[in-house]
Amino acid sequence: MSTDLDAMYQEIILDHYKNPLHKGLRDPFQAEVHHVNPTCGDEVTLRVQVADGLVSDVSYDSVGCSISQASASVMADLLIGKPVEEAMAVHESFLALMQGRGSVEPDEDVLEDGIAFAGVAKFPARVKCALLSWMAWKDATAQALEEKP
Amino acid sequence: MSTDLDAMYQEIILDHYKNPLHKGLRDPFQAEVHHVNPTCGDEVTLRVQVADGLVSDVSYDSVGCSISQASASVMADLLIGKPVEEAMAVHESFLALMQGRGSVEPDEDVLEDGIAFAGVAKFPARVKCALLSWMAWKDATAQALEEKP
Amino acid sequence: MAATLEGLLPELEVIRKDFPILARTVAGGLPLVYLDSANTSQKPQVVIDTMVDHLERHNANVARAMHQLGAESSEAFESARDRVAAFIKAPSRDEVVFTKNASEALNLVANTLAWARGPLAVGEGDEVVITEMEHHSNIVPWQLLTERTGATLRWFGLTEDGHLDTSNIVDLITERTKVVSLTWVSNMLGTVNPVAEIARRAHEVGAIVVVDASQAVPQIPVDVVASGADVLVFTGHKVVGPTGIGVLWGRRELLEQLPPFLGGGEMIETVTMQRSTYAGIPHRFEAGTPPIVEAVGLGAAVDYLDHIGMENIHRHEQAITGYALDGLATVPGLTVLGPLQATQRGGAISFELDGVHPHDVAQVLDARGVAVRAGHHCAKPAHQRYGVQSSTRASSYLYTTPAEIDALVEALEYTRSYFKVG
Amino acid sequence: MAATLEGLLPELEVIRKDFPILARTVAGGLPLVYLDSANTSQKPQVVIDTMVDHLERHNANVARAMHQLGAESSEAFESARDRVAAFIKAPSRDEVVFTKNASEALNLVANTLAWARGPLAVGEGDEVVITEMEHHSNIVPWQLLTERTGATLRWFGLTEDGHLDTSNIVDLITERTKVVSLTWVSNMLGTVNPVAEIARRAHEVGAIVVVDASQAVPQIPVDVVASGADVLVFTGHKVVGPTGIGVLWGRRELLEQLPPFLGGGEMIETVTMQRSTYAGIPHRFEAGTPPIVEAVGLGAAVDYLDHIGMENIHRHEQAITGYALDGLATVPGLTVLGPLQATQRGGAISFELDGVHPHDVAQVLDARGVAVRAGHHCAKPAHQRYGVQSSTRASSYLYTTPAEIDALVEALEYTRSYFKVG
Ligand SMILES: Cc1ncc(COP(=O)(O)O)c(C=O)c1O
Ligand SMILES: Cc1ncc(COP(=O)(O)O)c(C=O)c1O
Repeated sequence: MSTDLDAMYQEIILDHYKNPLHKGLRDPFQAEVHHVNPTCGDEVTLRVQVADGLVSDVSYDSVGCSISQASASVMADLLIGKPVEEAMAVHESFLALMQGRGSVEPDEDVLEDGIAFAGVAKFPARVKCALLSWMAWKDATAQALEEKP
Repeated sequence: MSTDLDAMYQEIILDHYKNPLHKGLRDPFQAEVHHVNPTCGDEVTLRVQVADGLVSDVSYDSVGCSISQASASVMADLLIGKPVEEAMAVHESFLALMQGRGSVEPDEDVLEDGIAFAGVAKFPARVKCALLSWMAWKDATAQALEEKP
Repeated sequence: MAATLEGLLPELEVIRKDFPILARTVAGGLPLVYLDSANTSQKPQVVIDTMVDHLERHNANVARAMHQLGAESSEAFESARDRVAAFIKAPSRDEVVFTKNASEALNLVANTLAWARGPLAVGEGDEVVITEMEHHSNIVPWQLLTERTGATLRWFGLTEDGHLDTSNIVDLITERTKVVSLTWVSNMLGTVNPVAEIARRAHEVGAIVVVDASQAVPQIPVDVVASGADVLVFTGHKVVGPTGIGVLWGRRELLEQLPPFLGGGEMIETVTMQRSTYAGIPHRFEAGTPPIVEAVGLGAAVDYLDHIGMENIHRHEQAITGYALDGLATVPGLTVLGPLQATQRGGAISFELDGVHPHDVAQVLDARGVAVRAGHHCAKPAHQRYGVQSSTRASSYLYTTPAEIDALVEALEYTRSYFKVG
Repeated sequence: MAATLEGLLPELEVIRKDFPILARTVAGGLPLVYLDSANTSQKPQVVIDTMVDHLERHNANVARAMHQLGAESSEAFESARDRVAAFIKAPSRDEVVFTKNASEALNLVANTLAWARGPLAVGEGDEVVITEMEHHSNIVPWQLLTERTGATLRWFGLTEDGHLDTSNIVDLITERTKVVSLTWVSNMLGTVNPVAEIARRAHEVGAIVVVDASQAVPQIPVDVVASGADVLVFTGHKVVGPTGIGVLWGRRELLEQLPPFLGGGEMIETVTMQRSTYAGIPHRFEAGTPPIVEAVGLGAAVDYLDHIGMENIHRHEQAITGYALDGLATVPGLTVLGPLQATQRGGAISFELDGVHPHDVAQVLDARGVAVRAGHHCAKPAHQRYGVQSSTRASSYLYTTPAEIDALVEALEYTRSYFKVG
């Protein structure tokens, strides 16, 4: 019983939850989006700045459960400073992990702390929590790129 | 198998079906109504004339199955010439017979040929056929009485 | 003769064993001959068992529940959507909306168009085109829409031999046309309509094409994109699934432009007392607790049909329909309404029998164990078109045998003798 | 202590045996502790068996079918209406309309009022009054109605202790008010509202009173006339019935004045291409094939509840709720939302646990076999009112035991230690 639970609530996740990185909205930004998880009401406001083909900043403000908070923290830390294309690939990789129902082997080289979410993939109801900020990031980045080609 | 069928299609009913009484719209009339059985489309247009507290005339035009046609014929023949109050009592009695699911013993003194419909009461889908013209008569009579108190 | 009929499902007797009700006797001991499948189909054991298993072991509300039962139930519900999407070859599962029946699905379209703003809005001067052979469920919603918005309702007439009269298509479907809604297969005449051809004309003038596939999906392999439809609807209980569930498929771009239909739980993104925003498709159109166990049953139903194969079912229907048309032609005084070639029609055959009202036909047939429908089959205008007040309809499905058609024909002969006609 | 709790259903262990799912284990072998009944209730064997019997032996479409199966199916369907009418003490069976769920029933009222003409019409200058504790399904339909007709939506606020603030009732319900729609029992706060008192004021000014009894009918003996409602709705799946069916009861004079909702088969009197006329109540509001097997299941469900007795069920709920409130009070850092006396509330208890998000609470509880709901429970505005983003909700029903409440409390303690709070 506690094995699945412990697989979900990895130390890494609880650490990011208690001490989230990059939390708090920052300037400058090219796009800001607001995403909501309709079933539970978890929310994130997220800003993205893109410069010279790099994700130069990601900042956010959010309310939500440990999984959604930790996921935002891990994501921001992972993507800031990456070339947009590479960040998109990381996004894809995280998406594949979360939608894999526990059958996808995470690649630590790509996802770093993100591999801690592998245990969440077994709980369909929580997958949305883990993806909330990632989806917001993708949306905001798309907007930022439209703004500034 | 044929017992129930024969109980429904009594000779009397088939006779009235082939040779309906009082069919064809007549003048004078105080009220005319048009009733439809929504499930099958059977229709009746029915006229009522009330004079001196008597149902002085009932005439009708109708399309429909043997049961609905025979029932209109039996009804018109039974009610024409009766005091309105007595006709209403006959109506009540026929209604009770048809809604009794086969458990009501018909009173031949009141219903005359109408007792032939006792077998129909066992077929809920056909009860509406048998009642179509009776309901139209009640409606028309109520209108006629309003017209002419 | 019957035994050698070409196109019959090979393991028909085995298939029949899947349907518990077919073992019933009626009318005091006679075997049931169920020829009312266009009204509702019977259910195979696997559909019933799947529903029971869900209720006994996995029942919980969906989407909202985080616990194990909730996860199981959501998984079962959403995977039913996947299966239905695959069954009708929908490009995306999100384009599959669960409704309570086909009627609600048609009303969903008509209602949301009534409130739509922008290019989809239907108003004065606009026209909606239907046909004279529609089921009431594809007439009344459009009457309500056009009455309420001041638009005009127009329709294709019918030819003497039961086809759509498309000779005036260019006058009927014009720049003013906003919606063309038509049945793929008529539930009364059996006619199979040239949906793709009509859709082509409709799309030329920028109209939306709504296809009522209630009688098509049970019988024909359906590819929603190939059909030409923008929206296509059908109903669970006619495809060996339960009542209480229907399906609306719609092209994503169209569905995404439609305003909400019913408001409530599950269809929202966020709610404040002042205003709400709405979820994406398909959930935007699924207010409240959806038909969960019904979706699960429908998933099992389409799996069952897929397992037998829709091509095979279609061939079986054609064989039985041809056999029935031949059999009915031998009954004196019997006139079939609609096309007389099996290849031009679906498996519902409506007919008149001289001198006997359809109610009385159905009653006598019922006393012989043969279940058919009598009345206007929710297609009053089509009956009126042919000057017929009501008709008797025999309709087959994948479990129907030639012997059952023989029983029908025999019972019709008996009916004639019972009512002493001819 | 638990064993001697006053008001518990006497044969609780026997009753639990009626519900097959309660024998399930979850989370790798733990007994299921199902405390999510306000979301959806579990189903007794008799409901499942009745549905199976219908599908295996009596399945046919209703109203339209003349044959024996059709008669059996219609009889089963319409007698479910009789039983539901008796269960809520409706003056007439014709006042009971089957919908697909409570949400549709509420939308039916709001939609038909949008199209109503004459005294019922809702338009500019008119007001609709709801409350801040409504389920989204009793908010969004009225937002859509008022937005679309130019009317104004107003609402009762809530007091600090979770009650309706009726202090401004005279300012809120005025001559401009056309509709007052409110929940009888809140699905989030548990609050039982003074429906009759509010109805009195509403009727003084000629407004219609719509009561969302989705959480009341499962728990309280209901007499629709005594309630003061003009329309009262509930949903099948919360009263041990299946999904796919809801109930709208309405006063005959009101229902008869409402225009049609959805158009289609069964709701018509006659149809021509030019225009249609509509059937009387209840059929006018039941377009298309109704939820037949679902109605049959609902009939069995209300029979089951009647057999146990709604008074007894209510007493049981009150006893369990009181016991749960006491138990939850022992958990450090736990705050219950809504009234703290069992007598003032229903059996749904939402709460916060300091330092642990509701999702995480529910997740840990689930790992202990305890099924609760976490989120906004489709009552975002009520959460917002109390500055709470989301909450955890435990909800009991007639099969809930004190031992299950003990398991909840214990699992909450475990949650605190798991997340190292306090
Ligand atoms: C108070 C209340 N109203 C309405 C509803 C909606 O019921 P349904 O989802 O069955 O339409 C619910 C349940 O979800 C409820 O608790
Ligand atoms: C062609 C057609 N359209 C629509 C319907 C309506 O389906 P439902 O009654 O399930 O809504 C039917 C069946 O009754 C039908 O045959």
